[in-house]
Amino acid sequence: MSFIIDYYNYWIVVFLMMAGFYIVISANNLVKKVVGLNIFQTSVFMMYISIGKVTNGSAPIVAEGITTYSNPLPHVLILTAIVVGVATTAVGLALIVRIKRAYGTVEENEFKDKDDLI
Amino acid sequence: MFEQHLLVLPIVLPLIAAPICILLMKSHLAWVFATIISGLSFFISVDLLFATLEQGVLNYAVGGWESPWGIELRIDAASAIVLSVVTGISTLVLVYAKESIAKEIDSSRHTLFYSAHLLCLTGLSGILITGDAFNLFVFLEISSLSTYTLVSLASDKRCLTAAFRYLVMGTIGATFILIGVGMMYMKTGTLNMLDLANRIAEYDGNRTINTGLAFILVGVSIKLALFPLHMWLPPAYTHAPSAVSAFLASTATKVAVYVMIRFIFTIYGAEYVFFTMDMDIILMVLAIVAIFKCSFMATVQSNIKTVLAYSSVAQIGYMILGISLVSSTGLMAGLLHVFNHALMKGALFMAVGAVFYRIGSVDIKAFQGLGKQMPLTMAAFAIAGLSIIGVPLTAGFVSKWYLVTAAIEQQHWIVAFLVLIGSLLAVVYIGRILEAAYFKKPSELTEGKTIKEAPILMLIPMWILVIANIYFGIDTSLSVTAADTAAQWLTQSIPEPFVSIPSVVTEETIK
Amino acid sequence: MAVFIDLMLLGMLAITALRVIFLKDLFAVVMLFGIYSFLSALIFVNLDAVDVAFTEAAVGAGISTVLMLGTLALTGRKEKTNNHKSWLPLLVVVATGAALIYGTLDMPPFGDPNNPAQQHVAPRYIQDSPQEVGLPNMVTSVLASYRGFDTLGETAVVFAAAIGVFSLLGLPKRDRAAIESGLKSHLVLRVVAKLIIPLILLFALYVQFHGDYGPGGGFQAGVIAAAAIILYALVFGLPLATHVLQPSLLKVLAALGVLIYAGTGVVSLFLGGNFLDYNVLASDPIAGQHLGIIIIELGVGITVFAAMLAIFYAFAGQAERKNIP
Amino acid sequence: MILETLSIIFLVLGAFFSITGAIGLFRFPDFFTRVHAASITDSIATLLIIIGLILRTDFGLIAVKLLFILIFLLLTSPTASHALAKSARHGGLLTMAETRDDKNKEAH
Repeated sequence: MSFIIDYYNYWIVVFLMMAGFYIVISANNLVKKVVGLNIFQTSVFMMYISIGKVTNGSAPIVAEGITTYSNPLPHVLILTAIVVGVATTAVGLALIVRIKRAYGTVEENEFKDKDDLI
Repeated sequence: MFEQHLLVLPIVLPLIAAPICILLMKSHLAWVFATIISGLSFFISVDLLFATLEQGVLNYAVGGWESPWGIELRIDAASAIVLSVVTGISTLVLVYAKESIAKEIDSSRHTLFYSAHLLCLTGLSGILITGDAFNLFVFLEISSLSTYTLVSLASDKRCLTAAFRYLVMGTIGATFILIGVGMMYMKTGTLNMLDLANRIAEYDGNRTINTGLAFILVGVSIKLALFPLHMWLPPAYTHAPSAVSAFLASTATKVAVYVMIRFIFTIYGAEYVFFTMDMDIILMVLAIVAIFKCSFMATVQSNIKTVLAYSSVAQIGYMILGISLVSSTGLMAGLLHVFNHALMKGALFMAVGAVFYRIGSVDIKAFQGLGKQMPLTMAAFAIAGLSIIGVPLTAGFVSKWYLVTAAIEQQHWIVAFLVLIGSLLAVVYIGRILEAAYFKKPSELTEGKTIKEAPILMLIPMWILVIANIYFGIDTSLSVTAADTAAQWLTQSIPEPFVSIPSVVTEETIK
Repeated sequence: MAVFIDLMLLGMLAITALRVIFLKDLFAVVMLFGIYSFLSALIFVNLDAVDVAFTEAAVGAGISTVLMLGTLALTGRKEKTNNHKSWLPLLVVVATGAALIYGTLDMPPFGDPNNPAQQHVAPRYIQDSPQEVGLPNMVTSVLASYRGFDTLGETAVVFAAAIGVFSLLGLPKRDRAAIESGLKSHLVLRVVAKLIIPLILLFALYVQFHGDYGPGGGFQAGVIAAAAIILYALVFGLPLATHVLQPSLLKVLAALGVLIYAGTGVVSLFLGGNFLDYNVLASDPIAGQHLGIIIIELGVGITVFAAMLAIFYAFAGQAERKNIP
Repeated sequence: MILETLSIIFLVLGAFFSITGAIGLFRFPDFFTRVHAASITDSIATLLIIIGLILRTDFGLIAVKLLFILIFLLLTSPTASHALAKSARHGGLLTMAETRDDKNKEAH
């Protein structure tokens, strides 16, 4: 039982990661791929934040009467990673807009066929 | 007064220059500025290379916070070699880029090109210099993000799909690395590479550490296009602008190889990765398959840039093969090939770019009869091509020689044989192009037209690389010493009997 | 109780993620992603990561969703059904997931204060940073000072994304003739927007300068300020917004923010410290740290604001061009 | 103690309205009735919950912050519902009664 309480968080997060990962590699529509990428990354962020959690801890901002703080380092790392994620999303979506204009479709198998024709 | 700060400059100089490039507005101003900054970084890198050869490791505490609390920059011979390659090639490519991108990229985007190029340089230098695992991820993303932009700048619409595929694969790779770093942090509580190495050594066969290693290796393998995760590379290199292909082919994957070396040898320790986890066998098999499969793919393509791209994947196979031999000679051969391959692939892609500049096509048909019409360009292509094959007196020969030596040292006779066979495939795909250029009549693409030699600004960097190919093929003292120092330094962690040169060590004694 | 809430939220996340896999309506997929992002922000709050939650809510549920919707407006909202389903992706995912689960088996227990992650580097940040750096918010101390180099890289990433989007989509031109567009018929919307946009900007300034004491900082402030202008552009039309804040100005601002940040590092070099060593910026180290952090947070805020807004302009400009026949 | 009880009453009421709103969102037949249900969650439920929370603070800075949130929500959420409904109307969506009338006309 304690085994489950120790790890349930990580297991669900792994499931979420894999759901996102599946969307990325299976989706044919590019927008959906980008959504999947975001879900994948957000779930990885959850794993990091779980690492930093201390039971009965509090947010790492100095306050009176609080002695246990959660670990601020994963928070910092993930702040950076979130920014990196949105930057990637923006470039990816801009590429999709251009692909739509050039090929008239955002379905991967359709423009693959068109690529082969050239 | 900046001597102690030299370490941070190859990252900060291009980082500051990139936004200034945007503010400069004028294309040629941005060009001059970017080239000067890149050249400056190159001189600093060479200076650092000599410093590391003399003093071993240099480190620097960013923000004045000592490690592991702050971010530490560390450079040893291995990173200094790759750093010199990256900054050097970047400078040459920038010189080359002026004429090349004038033809291939819309003029309103020139400043953006230079800015993205400098950001990419920032990222690559950052990866090489940093001594912090998470910081490495951040710089990896700077370089990747600017790379996607650079690839998508070409006028051919297929560059867009290539860039998108690259983006998806690259982000998956980066996220895998992020997962791996997270798992290491979870067990050790630190992100500094040396500190990680010390603390990981305490765990033996821990499942979380093992998984972390696996995820990092897969993530880095995507970034370095190790077979079978290389599918993003051929389209990206084929459809990117010529200057970008030349830059990426000779730097981006090399830096990824460096990251793999860093994680295997410095952080996890060769003993753990190779003897506990048996990664050497997996890497060796993948490397050999990559050499054969992709060399073969290169022989059947008609687009010359695709040929070179597949050839790149095959050459990466040689580098990984060097790593997987688990000896200081093998690692040295791998590092040497990183250095030499950058010289040859840079020259080859520049030559192809020059052909595209004059003819507007990179199909093998466009090359027919070019030996007479563009003699200097084709001569450069021929010499660099011979170097890829591994003909004596070229740089390519030196690294293959050491690779074969290393394989024989470890009693891997078959591997040594396969390396030689692999070179024969290179003869086929380079030979095809040379045959077209020198022995065939001009095709309908070029027939009856007078084709001028490439502009001088494109020829100079191309020939500098070609001469470097010959120079480092004859006088190997600098490159071999550097690679050897780096390899000795990195393989310290391998137990003594396996590092030294004796050829009596067999597979059985290792186990 | 915390465990219960945690489980509840994780369950909702799982349902959302599964729904995204099977839905074909991309509009719904994107909205579900916004929900996913928001739920994960709640999880972050529950796990004490308030700064991260703030950012995730502003970025994931805010900017990312807006950009995705903008893309959908240009590419269509229906996913085509794909007949040939292959088993390979599922196989890869199951293998990867199995590897991860295998990895969790030796993980330190969730929430245990004796975990290695809580032992080695972190205690210094928690115990000493209020004295060494002088800020109550440890996340800001670590972000801006101990790991300031990461944050410089993060700013560069945002700048790189802006360059990427500029080069792919270009920026909309200022167009005086089209100024009278926007949601003209929505009187209520226009009045309320006029009321709250200044409030949002004020809040952005608060987040910017209060980041040392509470959750927030340059990045969140930049995103919120950009959101205010995005709202303005949505309600009053892109041409009017570009008239107020010109795209070329944003380009300059985005570059300027990076220069402010990196410049602070260079100044500290000239004053005799290491790169980004704020101690040398003032005679008193704590005052120097404080000054340095305020300046670099400003740099981050400016770049993020300008880059996010410019990226939105680029997408909106495309949509506008599509609507004009 | 009284404050505590009051706060609980407000919170429970707020939760009740949230749930009714959510049920309504699923059960109501057409767009406009659904918007109506959703806007109940937006306005009255949040209002009650925030009041309930304010009663639990010591009426210091946190209470002021909650008050700000309340004012902000009272400005934005009705506007959002209004804009949503109005756009639907502009887009040509009919209420249930109107659709019925249309059908009747066609039938005759």
